[in-house]
Amino acid sequence: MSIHQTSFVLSVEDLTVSFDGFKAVDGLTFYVEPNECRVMIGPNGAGKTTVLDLICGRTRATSGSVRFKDQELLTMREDQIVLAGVGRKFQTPSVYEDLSVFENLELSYPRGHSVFGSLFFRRDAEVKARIEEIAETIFLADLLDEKAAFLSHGQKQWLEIGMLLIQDPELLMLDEPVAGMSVAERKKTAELLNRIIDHRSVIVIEHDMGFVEDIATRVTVLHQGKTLSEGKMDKVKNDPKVIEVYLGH
Amino acid sequence: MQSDRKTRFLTREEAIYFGLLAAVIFLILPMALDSFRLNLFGKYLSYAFVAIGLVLCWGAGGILSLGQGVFFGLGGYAMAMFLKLEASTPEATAIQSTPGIPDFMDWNQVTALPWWWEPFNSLAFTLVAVVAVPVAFAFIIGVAMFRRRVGGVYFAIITQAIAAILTILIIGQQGFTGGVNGITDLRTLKGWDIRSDEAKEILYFVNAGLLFACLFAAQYVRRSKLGRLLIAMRDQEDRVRFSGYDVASFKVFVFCLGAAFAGIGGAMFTLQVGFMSPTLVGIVPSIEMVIFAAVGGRLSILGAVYGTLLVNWAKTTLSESFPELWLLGLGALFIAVVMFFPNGLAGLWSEQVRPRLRKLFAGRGAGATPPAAPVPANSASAPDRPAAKAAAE
Amino acid sequence: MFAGYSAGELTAIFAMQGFAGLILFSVFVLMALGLAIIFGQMGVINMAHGEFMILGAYVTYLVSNAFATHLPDLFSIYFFVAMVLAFLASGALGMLVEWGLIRHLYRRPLDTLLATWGLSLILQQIYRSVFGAREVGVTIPNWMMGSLPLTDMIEVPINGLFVMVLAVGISVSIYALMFRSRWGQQVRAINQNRVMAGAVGINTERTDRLTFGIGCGIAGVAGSAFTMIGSTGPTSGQLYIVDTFLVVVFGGAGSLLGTIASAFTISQAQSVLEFFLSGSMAKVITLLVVVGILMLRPQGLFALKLRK
Amino acid sequence: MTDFSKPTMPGMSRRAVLAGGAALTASLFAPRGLRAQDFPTAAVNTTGLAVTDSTVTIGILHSVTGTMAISETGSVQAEKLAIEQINAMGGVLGRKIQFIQEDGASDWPTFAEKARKLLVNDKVASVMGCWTSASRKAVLPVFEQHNGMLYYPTFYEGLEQSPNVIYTGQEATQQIIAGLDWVNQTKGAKSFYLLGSDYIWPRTSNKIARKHIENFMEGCEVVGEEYYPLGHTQFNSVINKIKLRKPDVIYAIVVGGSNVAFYKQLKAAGIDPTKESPIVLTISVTEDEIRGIGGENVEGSYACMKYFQSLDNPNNIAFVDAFKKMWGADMVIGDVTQAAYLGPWLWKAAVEKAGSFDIDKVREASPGIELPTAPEGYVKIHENHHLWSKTRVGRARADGQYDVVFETADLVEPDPFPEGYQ
Repeated sequence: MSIHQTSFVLSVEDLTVSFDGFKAVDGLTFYVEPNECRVMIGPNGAGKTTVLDLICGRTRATSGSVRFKDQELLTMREDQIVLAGVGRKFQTPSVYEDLSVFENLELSYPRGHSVFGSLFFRRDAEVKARIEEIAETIFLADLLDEKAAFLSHGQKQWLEIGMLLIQDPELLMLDEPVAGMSVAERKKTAELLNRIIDHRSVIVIEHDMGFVEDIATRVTVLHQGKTLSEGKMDKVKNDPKVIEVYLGH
Repeated sequence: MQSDRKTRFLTREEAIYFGLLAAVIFLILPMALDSFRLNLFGKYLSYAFVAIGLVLCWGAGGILSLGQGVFFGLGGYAMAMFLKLEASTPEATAIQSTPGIPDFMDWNQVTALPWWWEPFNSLAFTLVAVVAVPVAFAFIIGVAMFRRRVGGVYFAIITQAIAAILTILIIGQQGFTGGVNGITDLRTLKGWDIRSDEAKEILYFVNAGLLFACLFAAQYVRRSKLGRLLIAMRDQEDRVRFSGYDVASFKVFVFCLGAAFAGIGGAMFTLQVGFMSPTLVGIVPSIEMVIFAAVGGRLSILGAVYGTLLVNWAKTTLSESFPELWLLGLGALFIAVVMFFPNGLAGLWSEQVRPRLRKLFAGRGAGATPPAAPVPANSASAPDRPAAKAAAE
Repeated sequence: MFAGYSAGELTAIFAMQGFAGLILFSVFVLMALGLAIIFGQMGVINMAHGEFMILGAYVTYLVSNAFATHLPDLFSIYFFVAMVLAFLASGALGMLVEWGLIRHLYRRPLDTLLATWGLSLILQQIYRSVFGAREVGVTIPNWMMGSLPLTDMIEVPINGLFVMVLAVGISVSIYALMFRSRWGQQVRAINQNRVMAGAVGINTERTDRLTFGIGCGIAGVAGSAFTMIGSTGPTSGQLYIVDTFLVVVFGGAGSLLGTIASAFTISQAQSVLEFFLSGSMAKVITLLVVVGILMLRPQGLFALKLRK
Repeated sequence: MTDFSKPTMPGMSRRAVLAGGAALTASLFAPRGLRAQDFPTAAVNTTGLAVTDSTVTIGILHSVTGTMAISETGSVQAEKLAIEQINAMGGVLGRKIQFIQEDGASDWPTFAEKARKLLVNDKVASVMGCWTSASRKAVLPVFEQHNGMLYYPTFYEGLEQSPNVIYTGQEATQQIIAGLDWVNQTKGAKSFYLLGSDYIWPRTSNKIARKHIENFMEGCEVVGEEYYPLGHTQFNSVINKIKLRKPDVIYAIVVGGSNVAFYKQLKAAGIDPTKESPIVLTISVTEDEIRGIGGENVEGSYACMKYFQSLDNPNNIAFVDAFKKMWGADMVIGDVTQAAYLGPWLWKAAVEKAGSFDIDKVREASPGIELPTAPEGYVKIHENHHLWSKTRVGRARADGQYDVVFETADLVEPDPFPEGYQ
């Protein structure tokens, strides 16, 4: 690779994590450019989710480096990583079921994140306007006062995406955003994702190849914690190694 | 539900509930009870401080502490130390070998007041310490545990062990703490005899006033974004973390707040009962305080007050007439609440009673009736019948 | 403190002190094993553990009385019968409790904690009503109460030996059950993935009940054994509860080996401290150190690092 | 309830005085005692206590539940027996004693609360109650504030003397000193290992014991002093320490469940009290405790008490018979149980001496009250509200009873604030 380091949003170098001797991620290196949509694919157990966990601080790496805009993420706490501009969506929709859609979005609004900041946080016009704007984007404008528990599975996924959007992260990481959705919802979600990945970098884990082709700038194929292949979708699709371990069956 | 989505401090319904509780505590109980019973209820209400703290920590935040007695005790001991020093004037303790120090020190051959007792000669310092000492202690425990993400059952057991340690320490260091007897025979507060009936009545109202101050503080916290964060954390801790919140510091805060409430409760207990002893610190009272909150409804701060009153009143009544039944009753209450009424009295109210009342008055009221929340996270409780009956006695 | 003693005396004392530590270790293992199984494998906090132990102790008391009246010739061996019956009684009660109470609360560990505390209050009151508020004196066969003189100075208490042998025996049986029996396999499977275990045909309900029963049964045996060294009264179970929980938590949930290692660590620390300090301070320091370490290493000594 | 509003009849006060005088001269145990009509209620009860023309109400305040229920049950039983016997003899000033029993639930605030209830709501004429020092300390301010009278049965650490308490048990010096002298003089014991549960009574008692050993017993020394938390069950380490120090006497003040563990482990470790090497001397094991420990484990150890069930005197034989008849043949009676039995009798004697139920008059009448019928023998109330009584040493038998091996020739004077022992 010959691109200047500074132009990357995210540089993952030689990232390794081992669980009692088992290396789930093994010397992984990759770089994400601004506005790139990077899709990670690979068979189950390839370490895709673990990579996201390592980047966002959920799992501690054994060795290596993850740099986000010249900040080393591996030594930071999760919340610090988030505030630095890295957003993460989980595989299963995780929203606050006891709170309303509005409140769910509000909690993600990037202000009043300290203890006392949140204690004296005021729900002013600016906050409301922003929340309503986001709700519009994620098709939930009519459901703002509904408890999140009463949303459909797809709506919960959208809500979680909305909670990320309101943070306005520079790097967005999505773990199987269309899993478990109906065909109609899937289409709507693809549309949504296409819209929101516009001016930011995104890492997506996805199995649905049609969906991947829709959105991917570049694709990384993981196998047993290592990069098996990387590049444009067309190139990866025709890589014989990839066909053997993943696409072939 | 308001379409303008204003964060109101109290909804109209909640204002009614607060008003009802205020009526019970400030009017009905004092009018219906003689001085002795009123003092008893004052004692119960001092436990209610702890229960409110538990609602915030456990019900809202999902942090179950089995060591709240520690903070109750620290607040109570701070107050007791001040009162004891006031009662231990050189004149009053002239028969001791070292006059001017508390009697239990003299019995244990302590010949000078330990340095850490000295500041408790000052009422101002004591009042600060009543809150600050439990909070500082909670802060240390909280930071150590929550930073390391100790939670759930582990947190419960460790706090329980801390209660055990503190009890053994207090009992073992009797020269400085009064040991198993506690700090007893407290008489006056700045010359004002706290043992007289009038004093006890005044203390009851002071206690009730402070309780409402704490209730309002708790209500403010619940209404604030922090309150919603607590609920969010309880259900989806990781999501909160990945929304950019330092989860540990929020838990530390609410744990410290609970400790502060407990400390105030402890101090009021000391003032009203006239002594403090390690039996209020240990494992058993700590767990009993959890059951107060559970009976009232672990999600409702007002419910916690009713729960505390109800359980204690039942304890006093049952143990007066059927001492053998009391433990069985308390045990069964634990099990019943956990198994059948996890949301306690407040849950019964908002899930059973209120919807029926609404139905009863539907048609007359304006507008559609919103569905009752399955979890009364934001609802308060109304007076339960047994407590009202207690008041009527 | 050792000035003026001969080398022989000191050796003898240290040997006996080492032995005292081992006895304490065995006591802790017996207390904690049942709880470790229930907590580690099922995630249930059983606050009534001490009361299950005391049930075993009361069974022992009843059996000793029965032998004394009806089979005085066999009195010297009644203890073995008592232990088996204690296991069965506590185990049966455990299964009943699992059926009536615990199985409704599997998803709410903190609530099981409260419910079992309630259960412990009820059991205490039942013991009080049935056996009286006072402690009962359990007569131990004479051969179990003396000591074995190893040398002139070193004496080994027989009841201590008995507790040790029992602790080893039960640990080995549990190990065998967990890793060699079908039940153990099922328990481990359920522990790892309840839904999957159910899907592949494991009767999770029955296995849970059995697990809880076995855990309580072991508590019963421990209680039976403790009649040799402690008291048997309605509230005696409370004396053990904090120690027991700390041993289990300190060892790391889910690891039986961790429980044993933690019992060893805590018992040795306490035993040594008790020898050099006063008893109360020894206890406080031991507990403080355990809590301190737990704050630094909340997962306990021997928890595995797992992929989330 | 008592009708307190009954108008006072003219001439009442003179009659009352006469009646009081009559009571003074009456023998304490006059059969079918005094007649109520000789003591009009308005005269014998000027402070609104729960006294009617035919009854007087007193309180019983002990723990029926909780950890202390183990110890306090015997006291409740003894007090009820005494009340029944007094009623059978015609009551107090011709009035039957009724009692209100409250449960302290082993919880000191509850004790204070119940004491207040008994005094303020029930207006009881006296209270038989408390066991632990902590419970007494908790109720003491209540009794002093509301001017009640408490009969406290337990041997305790002393350092207290309240006008509102009659201490029917021994204070520490009464229990300790004679026993130490005895073991020194008859057994030649020179070195002592002091051991106790960690709270005020064992600590204060051991302090007195240490002062006595070091200052008043020639050539004697304390070779160790240890305390264990209440409820501690592992004593092997301290037993090893004892073996290392080789004291002549293990002076043990271990209580509750710890007691059971201690004696069982002591015996198992090869220290058999019957061998008297070392001698085990205790002030915390009565016949009650032995039931839990098991006679075979305690056999041979010595206890210092004022009362043993095996005391051979007519009073005691009658008392033991009556107690077993009322509560069952398998009952045992310990030192505190007997002291609790004294409570109602001492109160009755004081009331009849005063000719009034008024607390102040009862208090005034109390010093000097003698009870020749006490199971422990003759006792007398001292000016300081404690009892003159004898100190006895018993040697435990396998059947759970004590053989009395020593008793002081005279009554020992109670001295709650002993000079030279502070």
